[in-house]
Amino acid sequence: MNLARHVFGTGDQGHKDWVNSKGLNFIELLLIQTMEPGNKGYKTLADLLEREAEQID
Amino acid sequence: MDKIKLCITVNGEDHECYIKPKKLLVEVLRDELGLMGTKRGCNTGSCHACTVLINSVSVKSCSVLAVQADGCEITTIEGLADAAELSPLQRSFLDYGAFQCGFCTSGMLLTATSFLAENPEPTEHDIREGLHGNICRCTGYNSIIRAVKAVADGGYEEAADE
Amino acid sequence: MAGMRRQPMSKKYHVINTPVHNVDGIAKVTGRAEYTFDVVLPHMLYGKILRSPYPHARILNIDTSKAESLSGVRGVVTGKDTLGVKQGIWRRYKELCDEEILAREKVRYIGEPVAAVAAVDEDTAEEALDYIEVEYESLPAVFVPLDAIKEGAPLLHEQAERNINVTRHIEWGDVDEGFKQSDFIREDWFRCSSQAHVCMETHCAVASYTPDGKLTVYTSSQSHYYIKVLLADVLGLRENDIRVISRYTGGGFGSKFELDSAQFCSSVLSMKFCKPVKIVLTREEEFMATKRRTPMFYYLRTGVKKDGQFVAKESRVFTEGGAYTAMGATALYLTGFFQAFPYDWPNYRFDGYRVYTNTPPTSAMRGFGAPQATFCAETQIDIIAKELGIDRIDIRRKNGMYAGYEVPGQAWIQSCGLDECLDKVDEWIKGKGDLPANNGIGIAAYGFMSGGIFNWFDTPYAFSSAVVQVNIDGKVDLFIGSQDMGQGSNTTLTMICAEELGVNVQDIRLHMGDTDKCPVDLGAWGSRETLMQGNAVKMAAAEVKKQILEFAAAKMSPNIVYDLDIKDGWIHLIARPERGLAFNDVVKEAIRGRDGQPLVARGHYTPHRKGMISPAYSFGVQAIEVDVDPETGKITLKDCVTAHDCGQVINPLGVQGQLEGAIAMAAGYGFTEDLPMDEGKILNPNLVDYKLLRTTEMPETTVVEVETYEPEGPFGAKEAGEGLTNPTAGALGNAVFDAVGVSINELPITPEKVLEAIREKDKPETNKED
Amino acid sequence: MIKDFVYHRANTSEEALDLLDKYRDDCKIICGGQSLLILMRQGLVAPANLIDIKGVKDLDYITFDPEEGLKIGAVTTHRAVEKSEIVKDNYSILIEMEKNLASVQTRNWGTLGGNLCHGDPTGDPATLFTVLNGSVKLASKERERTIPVEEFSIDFFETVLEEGEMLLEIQLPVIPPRTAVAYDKFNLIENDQGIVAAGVSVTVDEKGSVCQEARIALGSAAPVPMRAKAAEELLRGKKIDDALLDAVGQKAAEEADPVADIHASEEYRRDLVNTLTKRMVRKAWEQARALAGGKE
Repeated sequence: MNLARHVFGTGDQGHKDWVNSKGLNFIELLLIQTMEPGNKGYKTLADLLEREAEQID
Repeated sequence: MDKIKLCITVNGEDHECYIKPKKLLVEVLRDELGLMGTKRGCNTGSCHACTVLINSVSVKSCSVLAVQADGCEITTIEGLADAAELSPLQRSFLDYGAFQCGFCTSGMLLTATSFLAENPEPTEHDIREGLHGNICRCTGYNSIIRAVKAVADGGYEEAADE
Repeated sequence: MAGMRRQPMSKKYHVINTPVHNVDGIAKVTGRAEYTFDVVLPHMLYGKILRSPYPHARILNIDTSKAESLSGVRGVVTGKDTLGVKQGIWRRYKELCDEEILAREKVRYIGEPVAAVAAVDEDTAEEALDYIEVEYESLPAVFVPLDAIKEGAPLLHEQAERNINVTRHIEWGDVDEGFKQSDFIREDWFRCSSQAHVCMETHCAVASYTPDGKLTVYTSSQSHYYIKVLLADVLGLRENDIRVISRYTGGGFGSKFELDSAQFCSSVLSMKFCKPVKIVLTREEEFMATKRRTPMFYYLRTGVKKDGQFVAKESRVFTEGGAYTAMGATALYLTGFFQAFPYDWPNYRFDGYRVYTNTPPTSAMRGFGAPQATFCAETQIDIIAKELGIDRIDIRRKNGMYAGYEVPGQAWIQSCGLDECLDKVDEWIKGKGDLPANNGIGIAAYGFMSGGIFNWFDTPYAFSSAVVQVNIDGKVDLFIGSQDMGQGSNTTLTMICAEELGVNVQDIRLHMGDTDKCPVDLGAWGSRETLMQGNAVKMAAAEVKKQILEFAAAKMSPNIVYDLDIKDGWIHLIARPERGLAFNDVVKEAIRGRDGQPLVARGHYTPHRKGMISPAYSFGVQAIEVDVDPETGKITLKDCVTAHDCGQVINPLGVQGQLEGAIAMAAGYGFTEDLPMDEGKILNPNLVDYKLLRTTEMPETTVVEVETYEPEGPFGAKEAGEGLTNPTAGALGNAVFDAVGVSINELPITPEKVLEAIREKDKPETNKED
Repeated sequence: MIKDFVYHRANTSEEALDLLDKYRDDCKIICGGQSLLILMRQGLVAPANLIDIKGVKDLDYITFDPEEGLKIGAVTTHRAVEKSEIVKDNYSILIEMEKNLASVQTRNWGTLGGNLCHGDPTGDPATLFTVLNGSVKLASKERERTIPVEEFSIDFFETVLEEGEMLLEIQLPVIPPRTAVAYDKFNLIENDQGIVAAGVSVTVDEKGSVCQEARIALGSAAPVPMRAKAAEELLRGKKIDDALLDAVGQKAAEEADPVADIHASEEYRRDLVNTLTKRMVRKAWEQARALAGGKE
């Protein structure tokens, strides 16, 4: 989750591209996060990050 | 465009110069006579930073053609102190911290000087009305009002030292 | 000579917290202070800048030949004459350096510079602008963040998808759980307007390039160091080939520490023609084409317990970025951080988005995102308090920050006088008794930082440095890199030096405003000077003092159990103050003793392990009394009190001046100042239609200093200037709420809005709308 | 940037008229220049010849005659009026208005003639002079004419002044007995231009029981200062009470023809006209009755 926040927090091109390359749309996640209550954008990204992490180890 | 002759007395000194008729008084004071103490903060006669005294009444030097001041007596900030002897208002401005960046201060002091000459015993509200035109973005004015009031109340008779 | 002398004053400090004349005062009240506006150099040319009339357009071609052939015109420069460096103050992040200043391909806001002329005088230069022919291809433009972020909206910068410039997330606790536990949840939307700095001295610069490859720039700035480094980047010069000078700056308020068009264009022109070039922005340019306060669209969702205990807060903001990043990225972070101030929120979440729009860039302005945040937060707290029937002082006291509180993962509060401030304001309000009809009092609590910790500028230097030199005659030279734009740092820092070294203010000669002679300081922004430059000065002074005391001790050879101190020019045994030596005598001999070398020491300060934001925080509570005319909606400010914790007050006169100035500026933000636009064009770019408070609108002001001791600050001092801008708009709105029962969620609170709201309220059944 | 021009100084109204006649459409008159110089700086006005009448002594006067009323020379400064004893004794409302007009510095150099000729609908004098039923004396080389102030302005910054014509004098008739005049403007910043201004004059009968005659003038409520004639009509011969005040305010708001700008919408200006008119009518009515009753 914290990593997800970091990814959004910096929001630089590198992070954006990575997220998009994983089939999610960075901006859409941001909008979901902003327009709807409940922290959805971050949760989605966090899930993705976890899956990725598992794959690595 | 032909230049025309201008004779003005500034801070007691006679000056003679040749200027384009479109020159504003503030431009002549600064560019011709090098009296840089007079500032300019806008183009619309709104900020009053350029206030000087013409025949001892306060006027915006950005809203007067220099030629219209021909033959007049003009006082600028450089003329307020008598050599090293600061005027009462200058001293009270120091004591009350009635300035910060200092850019509006020349105009403020001249406005206050003519105001007190016309209203020796002003109420606080009189002072606020008298200085109403002068914009100061730093101080919020109250320290300036206090400084002027202190002089009006006689706290700064000549040679009074605090 | 050793011997008897009058008892040095026994009080704790001999300089600090005594009213001292501003060290630049005489120069300022006699009109002798030379501002950049007054600089005239031999053979100087005058420059003017041609600006885009389009909010968004491609530059197809610029023909300068006609202008150049004009008599009196020395020449014209365009983007082609520059290195085309995209610059920005967030130097650590390449993608945030997005502004060329002299645009080459594209203009992104009305007023963006496209060419600059140098001529023998201002009128000729201005006339020449009409003869520069620019061919534009107008592009679709977007002006509001909520439109700019939509799919298919015109893009300002290719790399910024959906025009999103920067995003910020701050979170602690479990917000969703927090809302579950809340008894009462309130949602509100707010709109915070823009504001112009309106420095009395407009942006201006005199650049002088000489064939030896050196560039000297006189300029009205808040940070000569930043300007020097930024200029080096865009001009392809080495940092120290550039000298930035000027002691006096005619106001800053956040508008003068980024590279501006006057500095850049005068430099480019001067390098091309090897002559001094002076550019002074007109007041209109100042309004239309310099940076401004960031407009914000805020959403707040707040959950509390029945008894008013804060449980959870979720805040989201879209900020109108304008065409470039500027300092807006910082404003975004700070508004999110200060949205939670000055309270203890167990669960907090902030999501902020800065969106590019085809409007003049928004950036730093006094308060730096905090006034917007404080307005929204404090307005909502009063609504909640009223709906729960809780006293507005109590609800703030119940949830306020306190010394020792940690803002989770963000900051540590080491000193906090908030409670006492609330008590003082409470007394003041009670003292007012019953108010007449349609009069009301509103309060707002606030806090602010004492200098930023972040280093987006990527400086390799210490954040602040100072040099103190004691000369043979006892006169002290103090060299500092910080800039006094009117806030009085020159005086404060001189006082700190005098106190530490034990001499008088008059014994100190201050050197600043010249990058060739002074050590680096990041400049006067983010309320840095008192704490950061102050610590550096104190360290340098302490070091010199040590050298002097070593010599004095050797000379007096007291019993080793005694230690020495200097007060008021008297070096003495602390335990037996009458036994001592005159400072000047000791210094004279000490310097002779070291082969004539003056006593010199350096001091520096860089915050380490102080959290994410700032080493220290000021706190306060403000109450404003207003009179509202129910038939016109007109608001009159009647009275105002501010209880303020800035740690140890250094210069009382300075603090009061800062406070009153902040009220005037922030009240303007609250109800008279605004920058309305039509298709990206500012409609009131002059001081006739842009309404500033004047003497007659300024209320009485009472200051109650609540002194605390800030361990991180010099002599316990912290910020006392910028943060004071935070509470006023909120207090003003709450006063209107108290007076006529309507709460306005949109700044500025104009009479028209108030009247409308009153009518809405008086309608038989009002259906509340967010 | 001010464009270059040829400067001509007139020392008498005679000289001024000659110069006007000579340069016709190619010249502009400057007096205090408090408004003109701003327009010239913005390039909105760029005359080839500038005729300076600031020093025309024979147009610098304030006279009062119990029959004729008040006469003010065109180049008289605002300050001179503000400080004039005869004005204070006979038209104190004029002093009130002056004290709230711009800054001391502006009033020190600016002139009444200049203010009227600028034709700015936010200008206070035109509106107040309309209430006071004033007129202006205009002259050119060929002719001289006197017209009511309310006919002087014809549009934003436009007056009836013709080529070669200039304003010489402002005339205010004696204020009739049992008549009180009230004037006020609404603004956010004291002494600033009014977002809306209203002036009212009420004359009551001997007993002070009804309103015999009334004049209502509005500033910034239309492209030019205007009379609210229908609203006036409602007052004539009536005893003024709250119901009537509401009706009068309403009527004036209907008559007004306000223009929206960044300072106020059209609707809000109408609201202000309504409120200000009501307040000024009440004020004038109460003062007038006091006069009738011999009380102060």
